[in-house]
Amino acid sequence: MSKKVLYFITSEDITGVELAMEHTEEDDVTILLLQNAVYFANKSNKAVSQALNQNKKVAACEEHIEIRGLSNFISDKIKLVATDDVIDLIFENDSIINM
Amino acid sequence: MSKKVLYFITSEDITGVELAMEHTEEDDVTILLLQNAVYFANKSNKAVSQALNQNKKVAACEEHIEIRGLSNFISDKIKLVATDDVIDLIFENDSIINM
Amino acid sequence: MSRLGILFFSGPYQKQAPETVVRLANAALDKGHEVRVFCYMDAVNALLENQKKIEGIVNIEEGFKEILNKGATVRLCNLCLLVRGTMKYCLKKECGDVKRAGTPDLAKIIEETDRLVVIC
Amino acid sequence: MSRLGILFFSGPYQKQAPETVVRLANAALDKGHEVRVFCYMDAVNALLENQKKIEGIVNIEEGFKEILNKGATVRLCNLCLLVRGTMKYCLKKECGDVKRAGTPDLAKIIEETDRLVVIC
Amino acid sequence: MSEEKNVVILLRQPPHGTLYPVEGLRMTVALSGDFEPITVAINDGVYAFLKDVDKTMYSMHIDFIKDIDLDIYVDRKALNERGLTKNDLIDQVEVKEHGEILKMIEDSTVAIPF
Amino acid sequence: MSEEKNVVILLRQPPHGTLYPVEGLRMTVALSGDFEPITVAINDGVYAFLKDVDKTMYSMHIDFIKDIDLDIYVDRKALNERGLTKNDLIDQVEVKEHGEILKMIEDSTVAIPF
Repeated sequence: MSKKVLYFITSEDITGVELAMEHTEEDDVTILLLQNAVYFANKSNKAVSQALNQNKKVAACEEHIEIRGLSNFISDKIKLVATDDVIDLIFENDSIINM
Repeated sequence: MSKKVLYFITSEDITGVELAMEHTEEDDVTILLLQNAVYFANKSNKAVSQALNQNKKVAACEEHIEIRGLSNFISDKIKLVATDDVIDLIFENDSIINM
Repeated sequence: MSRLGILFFSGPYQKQAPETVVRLANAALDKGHEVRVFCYMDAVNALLENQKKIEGIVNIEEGFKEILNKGATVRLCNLCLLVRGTMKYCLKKECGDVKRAGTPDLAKIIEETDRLVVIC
Repeated sequence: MSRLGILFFSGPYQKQAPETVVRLANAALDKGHEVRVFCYMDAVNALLENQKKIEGIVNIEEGFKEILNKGATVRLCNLCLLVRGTMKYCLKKECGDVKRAGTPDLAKIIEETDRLVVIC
Repeated sequence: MSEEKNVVILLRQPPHGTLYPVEGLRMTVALSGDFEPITVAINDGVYAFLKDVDKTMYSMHIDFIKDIDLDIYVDRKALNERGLTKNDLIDQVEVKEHGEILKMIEDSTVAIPF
Repeated sequence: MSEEKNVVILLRQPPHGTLYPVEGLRMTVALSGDFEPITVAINDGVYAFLKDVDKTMYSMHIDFIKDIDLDIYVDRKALNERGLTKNDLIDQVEVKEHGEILKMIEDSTVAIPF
């Protein structure tokens, strides 16, 4: 029974990304970074780079990236999403793992 | 001009311990762990173990160790200090690096 | 139309959380969703009255008034208010559906909404 | 007799900091030292009145009343109170030398004390 | 809808430095009327269940949770990383392999971190 | 006594997730009447001075600090770890080698972390 799972990460705790990477391959997993968790989107972050290499879906709140001036420092593979899209992501997924 | 320096560490940020370890050998350095920083006193913590191996003075607030039930998990080389002793340590040192 | 539950823990002007709660709630309400917020721990103080407006800083009281005005419900952990001494100073019912509640009300929110997000 | 300055940032019942401030201040005062506390950011809310006593939880208001009673001075960042809307609800001068202050008062504390500790 | 929801309370912070773990356990208690929340301790959250830790603020929550037959699970990986073993913990919690902890989190529909 | 005190304001947290860095810079400003505080950015604190970061809440503090000829130093080690360079930062800060940053912290008599 595959389901869509959203890792909704708003804290500066890399555990959320790590848990998402260990999540069973059967499910369709998206990692969404908000607030200070968007710093994990920095290319130099190993956990997120590894997640991208494993073709995990990683998204980050565009507004939170922009106020932090990080646009030039993040991987192209990270999908930037507007606040509107965040709401859609929340409802599109079957379950939410908050971290 | 050697002086006595106290690293007064009250936050869960290992940086304070790292800075203390990099502090010039000329000064007389004490690392004092309080609040959640006392978890760094756990034998399994690499930074503090390394500091102890380098014969740095490491102290921890006894009361904060005890309420956390950590007494059996910390190194013998860490000096446990009562709140009273914390006050003395503060005044015995010439400068305080808070972290 | 779906229903969104939001839980958070932080007071205003310390962490970004209250601002994020307001932004997400606004976006969800604008899309026609229902929004129910539960304030736990310091978060209850995000609903205090008389938060002075300072240029350059997002005013959290105004943010919550806006989402209340758009129909969001906000529940404040009773015990959290009591211990903090701020029980009497929160936004009043004229501002919308904001009131004190017990922790079981979060259970109700989880039960009656489609998704719960937690803003740390 | 020496003089101890203490700076902290956290409100009550969220982090251990206010409790630690009270403990250290008590110990210093009992040893005959002078104690001056500066409350910055959320820490101003540690001095709110009417914090309900709950069994098993250290009451922060009482803690501060005790150290004020022993002669500690407590200064509250004005702007921090203003934005939080809690300006009017802090302990009154009957409790001791507690009052609102500007950030330059921390400079004064640093200048006039022998050591400053920061409780994160 | 409620019967479909698996609620997991994730304790990840140590006790005593913040009130988060206490409030997390209080939340488990509060949710137990409508759900069967599972409490899962990971990272520094495992320290909350040491035998010798001062539990004045939350022992009543642990007792309540056990009285109504709900489970508190502790991640063995987190214990190992901290040099702790099952014997260092109170009897009311159950140590599970990291894989099993992951499975519980995966199977949740609502995961609330404290 | 004041002339003997070297005050260092340590910025270690990123801007925007908390108000700490803003309040830290405000504190530098406040202390500048009585001391010559040095502002030192380490760890995620360096992110506060990216060219593109939204500085609405603290650009006035940076301007004030520079107007009265006080220095803001940034740890090169922290930049390197984050894949950043001097060119990514505003002109008002000076990048220093990690050893020099350590020396500033060592020479302080009061170090206040934000």
